[in-house]
Amino acid sequence: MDSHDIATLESLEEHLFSAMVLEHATLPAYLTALYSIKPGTNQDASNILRVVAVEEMLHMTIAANLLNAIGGTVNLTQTGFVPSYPTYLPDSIDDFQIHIEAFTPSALETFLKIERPVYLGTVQQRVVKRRIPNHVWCLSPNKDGTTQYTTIGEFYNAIKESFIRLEAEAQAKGSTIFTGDPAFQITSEYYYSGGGKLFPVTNLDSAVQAIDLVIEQGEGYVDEDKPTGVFDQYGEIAHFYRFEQLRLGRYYVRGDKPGFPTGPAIEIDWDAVYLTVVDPKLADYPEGSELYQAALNFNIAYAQFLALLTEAYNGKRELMMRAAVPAMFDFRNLMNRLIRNPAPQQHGRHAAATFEIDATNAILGTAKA
Amino acid sequence: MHLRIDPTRLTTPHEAVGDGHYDAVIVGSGLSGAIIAEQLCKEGKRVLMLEASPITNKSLRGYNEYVTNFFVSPSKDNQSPFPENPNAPMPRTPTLRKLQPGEVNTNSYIVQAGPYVSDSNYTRTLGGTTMHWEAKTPRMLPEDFKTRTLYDQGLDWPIGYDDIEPDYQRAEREMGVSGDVAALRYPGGSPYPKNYVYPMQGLPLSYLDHMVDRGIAGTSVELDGETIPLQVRPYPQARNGVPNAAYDGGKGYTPVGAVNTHQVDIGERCQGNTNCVPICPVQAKYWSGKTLAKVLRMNDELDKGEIKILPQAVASKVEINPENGHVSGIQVKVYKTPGSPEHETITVRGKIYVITTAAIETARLMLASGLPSSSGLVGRNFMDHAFILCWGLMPEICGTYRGSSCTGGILDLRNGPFRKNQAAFSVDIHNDGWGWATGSPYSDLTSLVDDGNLFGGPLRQGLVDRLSHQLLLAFMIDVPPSESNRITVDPQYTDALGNMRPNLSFTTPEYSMRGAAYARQFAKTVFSRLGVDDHTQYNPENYGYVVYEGVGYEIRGGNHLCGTHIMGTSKNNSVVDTNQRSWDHANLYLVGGGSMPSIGTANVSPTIAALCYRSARAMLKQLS
Amino acid sequence: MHLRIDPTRLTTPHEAAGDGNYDAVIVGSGVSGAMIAEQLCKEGKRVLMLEAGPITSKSLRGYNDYVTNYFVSPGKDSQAPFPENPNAPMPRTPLLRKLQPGQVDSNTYMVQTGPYVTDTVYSRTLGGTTMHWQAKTPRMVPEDFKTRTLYDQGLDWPISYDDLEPDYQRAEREMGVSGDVTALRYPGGSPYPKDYVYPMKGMPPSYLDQMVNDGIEGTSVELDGQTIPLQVRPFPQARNGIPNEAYDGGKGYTPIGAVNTHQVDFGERCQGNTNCVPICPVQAKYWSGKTLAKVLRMNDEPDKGEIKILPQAVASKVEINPENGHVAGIQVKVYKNPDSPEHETITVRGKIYVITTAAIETARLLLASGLPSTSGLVGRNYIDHAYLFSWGLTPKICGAYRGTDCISGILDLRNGPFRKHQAAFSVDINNNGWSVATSSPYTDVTALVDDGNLFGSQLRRGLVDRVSRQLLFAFMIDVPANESNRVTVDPQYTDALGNMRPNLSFTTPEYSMRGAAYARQFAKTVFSRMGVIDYTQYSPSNFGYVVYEGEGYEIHGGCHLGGTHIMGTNKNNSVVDANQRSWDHANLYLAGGGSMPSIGTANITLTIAALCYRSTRAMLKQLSFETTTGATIHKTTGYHHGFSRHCDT
Amino acid sequence: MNKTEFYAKLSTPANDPASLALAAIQGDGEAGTYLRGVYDQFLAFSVEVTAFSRFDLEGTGQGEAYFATVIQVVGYEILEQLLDTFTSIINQTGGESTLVRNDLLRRRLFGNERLGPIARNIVKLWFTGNWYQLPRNWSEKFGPAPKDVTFTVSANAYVEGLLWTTIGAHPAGAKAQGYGSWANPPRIPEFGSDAVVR
Repeated sequence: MDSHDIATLESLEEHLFSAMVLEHATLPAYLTALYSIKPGTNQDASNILRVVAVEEMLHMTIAANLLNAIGGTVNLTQTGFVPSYPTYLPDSIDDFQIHIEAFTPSALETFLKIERPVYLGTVQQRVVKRRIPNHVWCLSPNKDGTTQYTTIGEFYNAIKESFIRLEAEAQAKGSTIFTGDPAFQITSEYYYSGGGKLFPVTNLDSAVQAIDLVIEQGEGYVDEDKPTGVFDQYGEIAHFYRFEQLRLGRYYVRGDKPGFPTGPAIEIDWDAVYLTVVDPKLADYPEGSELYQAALNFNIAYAQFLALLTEAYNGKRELMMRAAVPAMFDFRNLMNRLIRNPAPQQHGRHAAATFEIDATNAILGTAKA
Repeated sequence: MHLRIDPTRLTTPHEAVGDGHYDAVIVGSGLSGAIIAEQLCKEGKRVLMLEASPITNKSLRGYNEYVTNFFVSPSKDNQSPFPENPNAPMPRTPTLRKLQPGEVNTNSYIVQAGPYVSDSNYTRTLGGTTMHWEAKTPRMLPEDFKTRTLYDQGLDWPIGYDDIEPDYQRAEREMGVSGDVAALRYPGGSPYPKNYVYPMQGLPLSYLDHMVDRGIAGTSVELDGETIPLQVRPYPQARNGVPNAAYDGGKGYTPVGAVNTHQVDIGERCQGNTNCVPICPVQAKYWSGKTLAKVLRMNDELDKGEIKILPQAVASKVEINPENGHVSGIQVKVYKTPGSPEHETITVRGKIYVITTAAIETARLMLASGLPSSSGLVGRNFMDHAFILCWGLMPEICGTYRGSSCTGGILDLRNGPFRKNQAAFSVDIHNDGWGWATGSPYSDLTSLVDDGNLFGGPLRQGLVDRLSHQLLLAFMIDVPPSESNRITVDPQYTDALGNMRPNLSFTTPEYSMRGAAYARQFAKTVFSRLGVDDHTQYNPENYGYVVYEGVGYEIRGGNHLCGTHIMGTSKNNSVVDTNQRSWDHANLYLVGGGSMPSIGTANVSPTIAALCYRSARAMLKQLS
Repeated sequence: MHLRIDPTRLTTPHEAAGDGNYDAVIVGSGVSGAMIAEQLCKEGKRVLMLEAGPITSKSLRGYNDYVTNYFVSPGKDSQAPFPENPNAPMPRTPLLRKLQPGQVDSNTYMVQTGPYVTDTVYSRTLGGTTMHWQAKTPRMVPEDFKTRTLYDQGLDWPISYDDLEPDYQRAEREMGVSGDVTALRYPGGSPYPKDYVYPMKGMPPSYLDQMVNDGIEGTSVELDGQTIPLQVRPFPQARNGIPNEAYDGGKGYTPIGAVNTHQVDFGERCQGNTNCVPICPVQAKYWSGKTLAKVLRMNDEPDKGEIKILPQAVASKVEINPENGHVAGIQVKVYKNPDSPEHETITVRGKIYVITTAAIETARLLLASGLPSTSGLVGRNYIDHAYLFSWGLTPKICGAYRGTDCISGILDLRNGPFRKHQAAFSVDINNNGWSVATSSPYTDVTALVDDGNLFGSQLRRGLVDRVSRQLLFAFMIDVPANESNRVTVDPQYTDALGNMRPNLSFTTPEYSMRGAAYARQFAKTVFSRMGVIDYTQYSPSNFGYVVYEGEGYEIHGGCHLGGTHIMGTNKNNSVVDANQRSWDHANLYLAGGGSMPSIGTANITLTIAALCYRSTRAMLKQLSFETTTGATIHKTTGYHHGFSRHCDT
Repeated sequence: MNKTEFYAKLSTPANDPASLALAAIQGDGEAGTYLRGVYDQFLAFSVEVTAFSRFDLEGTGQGEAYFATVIQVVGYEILEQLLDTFTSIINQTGGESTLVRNDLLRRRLFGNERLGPIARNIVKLWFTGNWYQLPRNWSEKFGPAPKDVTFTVSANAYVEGLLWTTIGAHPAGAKAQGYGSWANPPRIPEFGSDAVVR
């Protein structure tokens, strides 16, 4: 067992929570890019961004299912759950930052990096040592954060292996790590879409299946014996290839080889985008302005949404449909409104949601005090 | 879901004529055409499908263009998503006007000979009228199949409800119906087999439905000495919801989302766009493209059949072999572009012929081919539901303009002994306000601004007061068949390709008007229980204005076109047999609402779909 | 005021037919009949007055019966106070219905041959239409007398405003007009003599009037390049108010209250019953009974004349002496009671004959007598104001249903160069809500209860919201004379006594419709300045529905009947001369609105009254000429000079 | 581009009015400053007559399109007259209550025969995304505007109609609120307290 293996149930729980942080961390970036596209334009890009964002939400929910399955506690309201942007994600080749920014060629490149499949790199080791500023959240196998996972795939592989090992150990003792309340499992009927991708995690098989789904949807099919396909075994196309279609200007169809799509053409109108302030902060907006208030209101609503999700993941799963889903639709409207408003003194750039959840909670806390 | 109509699946006039190996020629790509094609291809048959419109809009982008067309059309009528096509025109409501006695309106595609003007329409485009159907899928009641025997009204079917029940189940699977069987205990008992559940759980009732239910649950009406308790119940709908784990003996169900040329994940669950009619923007609603997508996929499977689709192909004449009365071919006019009448005329052939172009077009084609049938009933017994609308303002904010167009209704008067005397009805509670009746919410906005002289805060308050309280009840009233309600053709009225246009003569029968008059009273009763401020007003200038017993009503069509080639027990009392096969022409099937001898109080599509399965079995038997 | 019609003043058919000493036979007891009788009796003349209705309601109690009739009538139309009388029927609004092209509606008393159906009515009862008149008494503006010359529209009068002005003053005194001359600076300058004041001070504008004025004062409209500033001004009204001490050179004025068989102190000032039409419950409003009361008092004075009134007497035929064309007598059908057509036919005679039965009945009688006049214009040029309503809810409670029906209006468009192109109008601000348009407030109550499903406090709130905020503009639109708008008779349509009923063919002229279309726009403009929610809706099934340039309007009649025997300069262009004397029949006067060749934008009663003074001067001159020359116009048995007094004290 | 050029370009069918307006109000120099000022006035007027904040209005992304639409249909001069009238009313009623301001707006703007229909059409634009054909008597009096027919400014203008926001609903076919959201009571946004109960 390597030093960076996940040896304890407690450590696995921490990793699964990190998985939720990770999956969620991409959302502000994807959603901002999505809503920066001027309505009625760039329909292909919009559809792709929307699908990916929805699946990131799905992945976060799968991570919650995994965490709940082993009796862990999901809490999205804890400090640091929403990172401060820009934030870092690991990549096999080099570090990169995720920004909250409009849909631009550089944003697209970032998205490709986020979803880049393992095999494309030259990964030999699971963890690396990088220089990452202290305040920045990162995927780390240990609490001190001295080392980090090389890729997201490696991170999930570590989790998968840990599940297998810890369950084997438990079975050997005549018990199981799957001690969580099955009533906490979020299944398709509670979720946004009826696609049948959410299933309860109640044992090792379903846990492994769930982790594979996350990996495949993100990076593509990773069976080492086969070259990675554009489509998975269900005919689904992985996030990386979805984004690559935008870069290559053409859709993949079944049978296409990576890098050589043959489907219908895609055109992108980079001008039909509201250019937003990059990594906006409340401080960028004039205090007391309608804009400031709206951005703050968004953050408050988002903080409340995370609290609601926390409840939904902790047994009140009917809240998913009744409250969390409508809230998601609301964010679309709120973000759109922010993005269409020019930000004063920001060189003609438009506003965007800041996602400063911790700061907002601090402001609210002060206000209460 | 992947829908790929790649060039190899589209055929050309030349190829279509040269290919003598089609098992079936299907005219139309709507609900019936798609389901029958799917059933035939599944069994290895080769199908040629004729579609009158161009097939350019086969991707999601194309579908979205329909949505955009709708958004930018100030009139926002049912057909506004679909471009004008003089070569395959369709009825459009804005061209209607009231007729004076004896007057004929030839400005609309359907020549309206009156006395009543129908605003019913159907869509001639890939997907047919499933493009704008509302997707409510109640079944007909067992009693609806024998109204003559039971109530001395209308015509009996040659088959019973039990004969068609298993096919209802097949149709409900194919269309992906969300519904709650337990909530649908119809008057006369549940028509569902024990333990049956719909593929998906019922769509939640709207806030408005709940408010109406609070007002009427526990109350009843007296009709013909019978006490009828009232309740708001959810409609089954062919719209994606939450899959029911208990479906199919516990196997569950996977919803089919939007179809597209490439992968897109959308439409697997209704989002509440409140726009089922005329077009669901996310394809959560079933349309026949979803079934066609399955057919097209079969082309890649070895043991399955094949489909070829010929677009811009308008069937002009059914040709008959005089020796045996069989259909020898279908003459088709294939036009180059919708903007020009230029076309070539070809004849396509197959072993059997299936015409699925909806009651009006099917009758039109048969009559234009000189085939009124032995009984002379082609075109006769035209039926459509008579709708009357009643509307008002709820005493509290009820959140109108949210949710699918209609989620719940009052189904308690769909059946009962009163049907001896007056037509039954089903009541829809509309989530989209008074739109259908008054052009709300635009008409309200303009009147608040232009007539109300409101602006700023009072305008916003006025909008809330006026719109968020809106309730509209739509009564779908049974219309029995009457031979004089009919479709004819007349060589003086033709379209751009020279095809004769359908002419319609129609009167709402007295039996249905009695139901309509009672419906108005019923609405008043319900309104008084709810404290609704009744704003119903029928305008004598409206094309649907009818005076009955001294009181005026506006009757609107339901787009539930039926009865122009009814099924029956012999060639003398009907046009087709119980398998929708023509009595006169053994290799011809006329499939669709036209075969139905009654329509009861159910939206007709699920029944049409169920009949397709029955007919497809007969076709396969005939072909083998 | 004492009104005593004791039995000695009522005469019988026998007596009336036998008495050959009448100076004048006056047909009708309305405003013209009463004023002419008063002027003649004052000069010692003997008058026989024929009244088609029964005279039972001559006391205050009788008057109050009318009020009760109105209160218990659910329809509450203008004629509701007055009982049905098949022997002397009158038009009633609830019977009207829309005509299809070519259709004739003969169910109503007035046979309507269309295309337009009018809801104009007049009353056949003691007091005539003054029983239900609104009593607004604006004068016609000087330009109204010469619209042909000035605007190339309609017909000029043979007399001018200045000719009529002194008689306007007489009429205003007789009717007891409250008004504020300074507020009435009509477009085109004040038509009043310097220092003239009305007998009583102007009625205070209603709260609603003030609210409208707050919305429009200081704003203007542009019309034909002219900028017309707007303002709400009070109408002069024949309704008792506060006497003006400056009146009559400082002599002041004493109002005349309710008339009665015995003394009652009542009606000397308007109380705001808001029921001027159809009946003022306290008689603060002028009605011709007040003048008749004066006439009856004269019977007691030695140097005054005498009046006899024959009730239930329906004039059926004007008989002509073929030799000289003079009227030889009037055939009268006198019925026993209103429920039975049983009657006797008599002929009454006098030196002169005065027919004052309003434009429609007067024309009907002449035509039924076979007297279309040399010009053929009897019955033609029928004129009535076209009324268009626009109504809505004010943003704040405006206190509708208080005050007289109408106190003020917008008078700024009564005249101007635009009259070359479109009809002028006067705008009434109605204090009685939407009642004239929608039958509010009853329709509101029933709608709120039956359709609105309201009760209890929500109903009360609903009523406040719906009723207390009602504003209605009634546009009184000028209608020029047009020969094809006419009254005719047809033997197939008769009443219970066998008299031919009037038939009416009428279309609102294009010129007036253009005014109506502008009026609708004008209302919208004013509404938008006030923030009024416009509820105006014209129903295609309404009898007055007219489509003009693609837009529908409901045109209502004004009960301002003019033009069926217009005055003019000669027998070829008119029926009567400037004194309302028939060109063809030298001893026949046709007095009333029918003589008016135009009606402008003024309620016509005041002008009718003014003309009476002019005509009576001519009558007196004619009678004195005959007396001094000894010439007799006709011979009848029992004729003798002078008269015997019938005093009972 | 100055306002004459702007108006001229708007008359060319191939040009997208919204982008033109955006370019115009972002333009350099005096012309740009001037047009920005007019656009600011336009938004200030719109805030007053819709009771939506400037943030809400800009949040629809339709401001430039509506600005261009008004100019395209009725021309520059009339919009400037309208906005100048509005500004003078605001200056005149500084510190006064809304009721006083509304009275003046009614008398001088909404009740102005020339400007009233335009003012109402701007309200309707924001609420529905539709330009409604002006009343016939307006065109007869002030000359017909060639583009004055009823039309939807764009598909997105339809989607962004504030009508729907006002009542806590969404435009049919867009901005869905999610599966089952219709079962909840509507959330009707609050707005300024100057609304009178009708």
